[in-house]
Amino acid sequence: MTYIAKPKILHGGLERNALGLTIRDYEGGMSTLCAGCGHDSVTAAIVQAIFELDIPPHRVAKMSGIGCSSKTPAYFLSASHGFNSVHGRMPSVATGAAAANCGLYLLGVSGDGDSLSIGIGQFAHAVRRNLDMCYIIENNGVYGLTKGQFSASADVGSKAKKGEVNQQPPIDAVQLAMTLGGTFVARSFSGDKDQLVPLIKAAIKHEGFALVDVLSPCVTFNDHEDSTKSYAYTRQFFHRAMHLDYVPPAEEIKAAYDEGEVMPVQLHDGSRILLRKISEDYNVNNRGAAIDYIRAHQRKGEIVTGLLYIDESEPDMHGLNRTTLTPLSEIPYERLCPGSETLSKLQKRYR
Amino acid sequence: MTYIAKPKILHGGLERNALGLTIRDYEGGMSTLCAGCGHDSVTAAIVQAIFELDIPPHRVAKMSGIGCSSKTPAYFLSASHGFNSVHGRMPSVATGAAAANCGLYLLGVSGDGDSLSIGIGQFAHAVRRNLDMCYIIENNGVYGLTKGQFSASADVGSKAKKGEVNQQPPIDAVQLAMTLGGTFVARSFSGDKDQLVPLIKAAIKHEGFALVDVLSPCVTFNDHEDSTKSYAYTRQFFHRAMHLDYVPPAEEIKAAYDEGEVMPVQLHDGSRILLRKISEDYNVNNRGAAIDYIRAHQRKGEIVTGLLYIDESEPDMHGLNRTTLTPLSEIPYERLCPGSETLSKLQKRYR
Amino acid sequence: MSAGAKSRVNDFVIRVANVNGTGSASANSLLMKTIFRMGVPVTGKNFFPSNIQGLPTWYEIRVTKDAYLARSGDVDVMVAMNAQTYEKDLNRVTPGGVLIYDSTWPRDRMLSRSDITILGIPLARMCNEHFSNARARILMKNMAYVGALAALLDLDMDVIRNLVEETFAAKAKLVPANMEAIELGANYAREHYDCPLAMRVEKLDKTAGHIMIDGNTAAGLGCVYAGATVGAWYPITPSTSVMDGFKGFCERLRVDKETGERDYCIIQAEDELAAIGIVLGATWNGARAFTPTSGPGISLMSEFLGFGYFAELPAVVFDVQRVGPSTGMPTRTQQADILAAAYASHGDTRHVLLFPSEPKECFELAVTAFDLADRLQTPVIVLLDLDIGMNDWMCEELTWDDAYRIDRGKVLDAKALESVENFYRYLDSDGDGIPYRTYPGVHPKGAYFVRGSGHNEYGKYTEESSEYRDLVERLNRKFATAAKLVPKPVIQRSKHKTDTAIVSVGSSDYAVREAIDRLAATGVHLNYMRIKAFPFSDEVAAFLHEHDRVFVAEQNRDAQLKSLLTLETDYPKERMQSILHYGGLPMHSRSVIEGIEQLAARGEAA
Amino acid sequence: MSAGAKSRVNDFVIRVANVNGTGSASANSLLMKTIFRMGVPVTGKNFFPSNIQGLPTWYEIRVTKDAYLARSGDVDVMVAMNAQTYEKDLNRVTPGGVLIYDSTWPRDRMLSRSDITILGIPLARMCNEHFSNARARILMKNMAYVGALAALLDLDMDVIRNLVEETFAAKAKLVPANMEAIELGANYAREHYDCPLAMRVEKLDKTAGHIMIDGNTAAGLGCVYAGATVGAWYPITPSTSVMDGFKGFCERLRVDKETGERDYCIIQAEDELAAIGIVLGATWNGARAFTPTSGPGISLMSEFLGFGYFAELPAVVFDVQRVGPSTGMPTRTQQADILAAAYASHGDTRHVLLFPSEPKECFELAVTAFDLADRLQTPVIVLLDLDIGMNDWMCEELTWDDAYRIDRGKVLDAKALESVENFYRYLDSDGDGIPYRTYPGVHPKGAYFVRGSGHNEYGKYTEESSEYRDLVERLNRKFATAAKLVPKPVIQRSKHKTDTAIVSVGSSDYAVREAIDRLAATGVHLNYMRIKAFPFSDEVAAFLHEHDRVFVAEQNRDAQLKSLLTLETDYPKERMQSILHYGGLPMHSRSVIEGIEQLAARGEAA
Ligand SMILES: Cc1ncc(C[n+]2csc(CCOP(=O)(O)OP(=O)(O)O)c2C)c(N)n1
Ligand SMILES: Cc1ncc(C[n+]2csc(CCOP(=O)(O)OP(=O)(O)O)c2C)c(N)n1
Ligand code: SF4
Ligand code: SF4
Ligand SMILES: [Mg+2]
Ligand SMILES: [Mg+2]
Repeated sequence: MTYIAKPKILHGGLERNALGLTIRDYEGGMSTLCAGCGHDSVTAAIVQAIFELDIPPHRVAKMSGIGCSSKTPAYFLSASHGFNSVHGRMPSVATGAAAANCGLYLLGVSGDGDSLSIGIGQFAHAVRRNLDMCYIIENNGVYGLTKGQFSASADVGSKAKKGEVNQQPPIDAVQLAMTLGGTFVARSFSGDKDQLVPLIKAAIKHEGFALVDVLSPCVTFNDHEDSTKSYAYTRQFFHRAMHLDYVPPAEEIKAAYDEGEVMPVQLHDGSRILLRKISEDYNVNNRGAAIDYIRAHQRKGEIVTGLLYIDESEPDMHGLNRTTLTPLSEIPYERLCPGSETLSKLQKRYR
Repeated sequence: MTYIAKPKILHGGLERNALGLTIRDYEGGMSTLCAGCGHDSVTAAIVQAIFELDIPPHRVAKMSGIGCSSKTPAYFLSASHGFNSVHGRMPSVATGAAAANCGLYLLGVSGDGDSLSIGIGQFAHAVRRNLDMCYIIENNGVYGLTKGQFSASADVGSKAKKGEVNQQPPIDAVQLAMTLGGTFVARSFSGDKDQLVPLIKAAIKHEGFALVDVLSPCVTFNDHEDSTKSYAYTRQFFHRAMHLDYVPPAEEIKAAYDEGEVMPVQLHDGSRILLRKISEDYNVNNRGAAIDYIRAHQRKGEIVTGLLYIDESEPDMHGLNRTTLTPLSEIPYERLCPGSETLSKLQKRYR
Repeated sequence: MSAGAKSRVNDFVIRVANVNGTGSASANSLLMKTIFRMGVPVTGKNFFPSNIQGLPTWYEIRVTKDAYLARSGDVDVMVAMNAQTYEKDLNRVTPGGVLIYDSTWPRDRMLSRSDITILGIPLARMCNEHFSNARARILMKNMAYVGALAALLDLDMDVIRNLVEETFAAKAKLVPANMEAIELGANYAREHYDCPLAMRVEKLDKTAGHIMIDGNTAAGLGCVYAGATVGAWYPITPSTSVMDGFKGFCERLRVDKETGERDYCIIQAEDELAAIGIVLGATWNGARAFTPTSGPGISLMSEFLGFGYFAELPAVVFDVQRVGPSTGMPTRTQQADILAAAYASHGDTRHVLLFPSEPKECFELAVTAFDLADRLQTPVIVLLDLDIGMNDWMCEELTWDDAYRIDRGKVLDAKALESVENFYRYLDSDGDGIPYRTYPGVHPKGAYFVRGSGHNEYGKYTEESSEYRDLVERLNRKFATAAKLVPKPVIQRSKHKTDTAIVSVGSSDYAVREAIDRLAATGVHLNYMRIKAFPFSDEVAAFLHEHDRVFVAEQNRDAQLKSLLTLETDYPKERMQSILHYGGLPMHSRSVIEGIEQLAARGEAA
Repeated sequence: MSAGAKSRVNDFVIRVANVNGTGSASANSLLMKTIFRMGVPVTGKNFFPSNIQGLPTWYEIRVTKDAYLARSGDVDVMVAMNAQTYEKDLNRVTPGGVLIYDSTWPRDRMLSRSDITILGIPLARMCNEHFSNARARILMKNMAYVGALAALLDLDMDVIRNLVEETFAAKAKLVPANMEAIELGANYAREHYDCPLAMRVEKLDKTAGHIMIDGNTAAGLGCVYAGATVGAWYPITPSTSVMDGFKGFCERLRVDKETGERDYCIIQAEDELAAIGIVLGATWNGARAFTPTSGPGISLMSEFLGFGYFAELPAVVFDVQRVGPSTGMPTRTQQADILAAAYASHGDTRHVLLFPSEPKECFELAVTAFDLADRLQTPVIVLLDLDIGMNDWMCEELTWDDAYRIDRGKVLDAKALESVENFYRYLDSDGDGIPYRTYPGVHPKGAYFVRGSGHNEYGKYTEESSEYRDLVERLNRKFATAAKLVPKPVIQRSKHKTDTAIVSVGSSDYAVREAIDRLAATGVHLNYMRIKAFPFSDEVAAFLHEHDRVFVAEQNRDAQLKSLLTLETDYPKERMQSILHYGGLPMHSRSVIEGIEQLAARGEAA
């Protein structure tokens, strides 16, 4: 649970947010995923997070590629625009969407296959551009939709349902993003809603590329024994580097903390992330240290979760390109077309 | 210069290697690159290295993509097979070549555009498969062949010939390869032949994916002031983490070293790399430490060169796939075709 | 029973409506295999959704004494197991047909029909009463309807038992439960309805020497027999089982018992661009290599396919076609990649295509594909579709001639190179447009440089117009040679003289053949040609020219085969007319018959 | 001088042979621009290698009083600056022509010709004596040959001086040196040879109201005027200068003077797949976006192009064609991506194409492309080629009608959405096959889901055959609408009645027009149609049907335009014959004339 005051219950049942909307208004179509699929929990967390952020659904653009994970945008925020692109190429579409309209919240949902195999190039370059979006990888170590082949995030020694053992080293989206200069890098677990919801909120509010790598077990093809991406295994080995809460702008921090126990991180819009019980040897603003910390726990077989690295100082893609603050899609044509006189002046050098 | 005994001069001019071949036998067609292009120095180093390794030219397969750098295989080893593939896709072609014949030496030459933009996905997965090849990136921070656009390795603040300043963080092939589990990661400078030649030798002998990221200035589009990939800048800021020599199998180490001054690394075929004057705070077998070391110097604006990380213990692609030691391309058809009897047996379950 | 009804013995269609992920697959194949083992020709089509669990799925089994293996268009016996689609399924039954439903729950009175027989069987209730374990209850419901059908259709219980025992050979303890479930259904049916129905199965001997197999598995097996050693792929429905097949057979046949070493290398690539790159690298280096994919993969491979054409590297690509454009309907069938495959890539590029029509041909043409790719030194694309690739087809047993030797084409080995003065990679010394190649590392004289940029016949880089023209004109000569080497079309002539013909390709074959027979019965006689390959051998144009009018039946919107015939033969396009079926379910004979009747009618009118 | 010689005034071809990277470009454009400013129509073609420095390069300037802007096929004045290619260049001169060489070094006596005039000028020596700086010596050699030609061809020295001053406006101190070099060459020529030659330039007034510009720059400018705000690209020759142009104009016209904020966003993508993805994301989100590329890029974009077609998203792609297949010859020209572009991607996919024939049309059709993409909600591919894109063409000045308003197509804004009951993305309410769209974030009612998988007219996911058929049949209706909206072909009728016509496209236009005139002089009369767009408007087939015989002239091996006409019109293919020019250098009128004469001859024979 979070430390911020929950919206009060209005008379007549369902909780309403600042926009007077209920959580129903943030839900989507009926999921066609397998019963128990981790992705459905992530869907629930997304619904919760955006409802609590008081964002009008139609101001959110849902982006995805292809895969079971990439289907989920159909299962949340039916009132939002959705873009189910081709396999592994969502980051480029999101890049274009961001370029055209800097005013929308971009929420990307992808899979480990979609982002780390066919899509790794676009993923890497979206990170590099510091594209302003929340990018969630629903990571299950397999290609669910094509029936369970190993993905690039499968761990060495992990066993497939049919018995095959993976030998290739995994690609860790978190360490990859760190190396590529990612400005917001987080990991979580579909079964840890307390952590996931505030993380997604912070990721959405972060101005730049916010990666949330969510371990999200595939009950049908990768939830058996000897799988390192099963519910059981993940529950046993995931290690919260911290507890965290998201505190919206205006809101003052209610609870009292002892010095040092809490580390607040300020986001662009004034909202804050409160990191609590953070292991003292951890520094969320130090890339190198973060990488070390993750690797150290990795050697112990532990999966560190939480907000692992954040840097609010780097400019996002628009900052890098110095584009105007008006969404390009809203600039009137008159302002864009130089007109006949200029045209004839322009041609002097060609005469 | 290296510490190993040079092949003796034969009467009648040119030095000959163990195969009785002269360096001429390892040269290629006339370069059509710009006079002074760093790539031509790398070409020279490759010729030197393979000549000294006594490898029969036709046992080497030269692989490349598209770019000025990717043209260079035409300028060395004319007696070798060459494969100039499409832009950014050489790693996959090399993967197939390796699968078909584990007996050849694969030597890949690519550019920063070829490997870090369009080709980053294939590059990443070749590293992950620990494909047994020597992979050289001729890194100049620009797209030379298309006339000087920034590449993904361009540093923040580096200025283009036309004056534009790069704002996007660079992708460092070395750190990327480290993060992806690369087993041989090195960086060098086209102007440092003493270091480059033994590095290439070691890379060729390493059983697995050996990355050599070579800073190789583009005199035409990126050698001006305010470029961080110019000869001047690189000369000023490159920092040798060590001196190194390559010692072929059989050969015993001539020179005497003081304890600690030298660190020998043994390769699969018994040959050794001798790391000398290595800064004591550096451990070439520790991934995390290596990354730290590189980042630390990076913050000081220094470019660390040398063999930065090596791990001879990981199996290469064939090891991972347990393919037979006979090159697949040489297995007689009779051994591959199960024949009619088996076919009829096989069909039992379909009756 | 009316005579009409009688005539339905061994000639009707069963459709089972279910929910995917409930294990109905094994029940349905048990049903089909039983009929097959009773010697009655049968075919099964699976209509499944593009997800893993919980959505409607249908399985259609046609019992066809005349071995018409396409769909008929009818549904004579509907097993409505999915409440969600009940209404739709009810309406789908052909008048005179039968609908079987799970009467555990009362069905909506509104939903009824007077022109069909509706039989209720309390499958869920019986299983819930009989079995304790929850999962078992779900699975056994499927076995129970198999039992009910066994009784209603008069299936041979011994055959069923044997099959169940084979299926669970590994876990024998499951046999009793499954048989009990079957008995439950059978007994209930016998007790409450007079069995068998008019539509029933009678033993025949028409399936001897045949097997039931899917085309992807057969293609994978073909790759093994062709001596392919490198397989690269990126998973995509409906092509995935080609590699699964290859892998499975290799694990059985290509692994050294002692060392566990493998005489093959399968690489799951990071995407399709890499998969085809791996194949080209492997063939260049002397191995036989292939990649299975589907529509989107072909689009992604097109740059590399153009490279293969221009640099002249062998490659075998299996395109198991699904419904396009774009992601389209991944679990539905179509023949809409024909043009994309024939001309894949920018510039003046063209590729050799093969079109198997059923699993046996998938096996055979797989082998042919590797021979042609090596002989012609160019990519060969084998176009299957989801229907051939993923459905179980009855076909003749696969056979192999041990005398057969593969054709690696014009390759100079070390000995040959020793004896030649110089080796020039792209020299057309034989006039057939096919130059000689070498494998890397074999001999110093064999070295050459592969590139996708301009090169002359000596393999050197060039930007000379004349040398470029020589090169691309030779590639045309090579393509002319290809037309001589590829499999000829399959031609069937009507006993009656006719100036009208029909042409089809791939999985449209059986529907067309059945239509031809049925039309013949009505006095409409058609000659028939099934295209097996592109470029077209002379026989193709020759056949067309024998006719004043040609119908082209295919499964796409844009008449892609007709387009290819228009562009690549000199037969007047005005004389060709299309019969197009492109909804995503396999073409059935009725759509062909109706198509021809309509066109014929218009034809007369005109 | 002979009468024949006289007639060469303002009508001849100069070719300068040089080494790239030696700064000859500016000298050659100075030469061309001078002639242009003297009022004489002129055209320049650059034949450069695919490297950066040190390889042979040629620049061809045609002086053409009749404004025949294609190549003629002749070389009347050769300036042989490259010893490496001297022999080839010598042989290339048309009998009666002139060759100028650098006599600093004695030329090989063996290499001579009696049928041409050979003039030596010690360019290097003069420059070495006159200039100290090494780089200057190289550059000034080029200016020196400009001077020599100025004297020999009687060019206006004042015009030259003005141009030099304009060129070095920024670094004025370079002017004297350049003028000195020019004088050096001019004086030497005047002193040693009687100037001017028979082939010379005489002032005319035929270039007023015209400019000299390359098609890529014009296209880039068109994007600015079309209101494009997002440009994504991956560099590739010969398309790079489209984005360079757009960028340059935006920096001048779209940057806020105070804040430095930009009304545009140019993204250098990591590859072409990303570039087209960015464009689709941007247009979906309400911006006008485009990407320039070339052959290999089209191959890589094909998966996404199919997505754009099926999900119905606007996109503008400029394909500046180069020689294929594969990497081919990146610095040579061809029209060989026509089929690849028209049917890019797997499945039943087709795209709208536009074919500008010269820079002015590049500017105009760029704007048209954005309007069509928005109106039709589909990708529009504008096919230029290296010749149009990278060479300087003389064309009419670009004009702009300030009354013009762009067409964003059927977009429901917040107000419209407010008033509708429900919004359904793919409903064909107008019967033209074009549904209504919305921009994300504009209004809650506007939300919908874009996908490349099966969807119904309400925008919901479907695997229903009937809904799928409805969708792809509507897409066909939309394409029929497109045929009505795209630019009509340009038709030119002969004054004489004729049953024979010629058809061409893009940069083949001028060569064909010149051929038509010259053939008319010999009594062969042809009507002419230049295709400007695909799908074909009714006028295309109508024109074809007016003729018994149609020649199709294009620059590729496989007759791709003819193929498209064969597939997409009902004109009998038997009546079309190809004239193909595909060596990589721009088509010249002679190849068309010879082609027609040969076919005609055969025609009579037949
Ligand atoms: C170009 C292309 N190649 C292959 C596919 C087939 N495909 C669909 S989803 C998928 C992998 C999905 O894996 P992941 O992204 O991890 O999603 P998950 O299903 O595991 O959630 C593949 C290979 C495709 N749709 N398009
Ligand atoms: C598919 C494709 N896109 C674009 C190009 C154009 N192109 C050729 S080389 C190159 C970049 C080369 O840069 P790099 O790899 O750094 O090599 P360098 O020339 O700098 O050595 C590009 C974009 C191409 N040949 N193919
Ligand atoms: S297959 Fe796996 S990933 Fe896909 S829906 Fe089922 S459980 Fe989830
Ligand atoms: S352009 Fe740059 S990279 Fe290319 S050859 Fe010249 S100097 Fe080398
Ligand atoms: Mg996954
Ligand atoms: Mg570079």
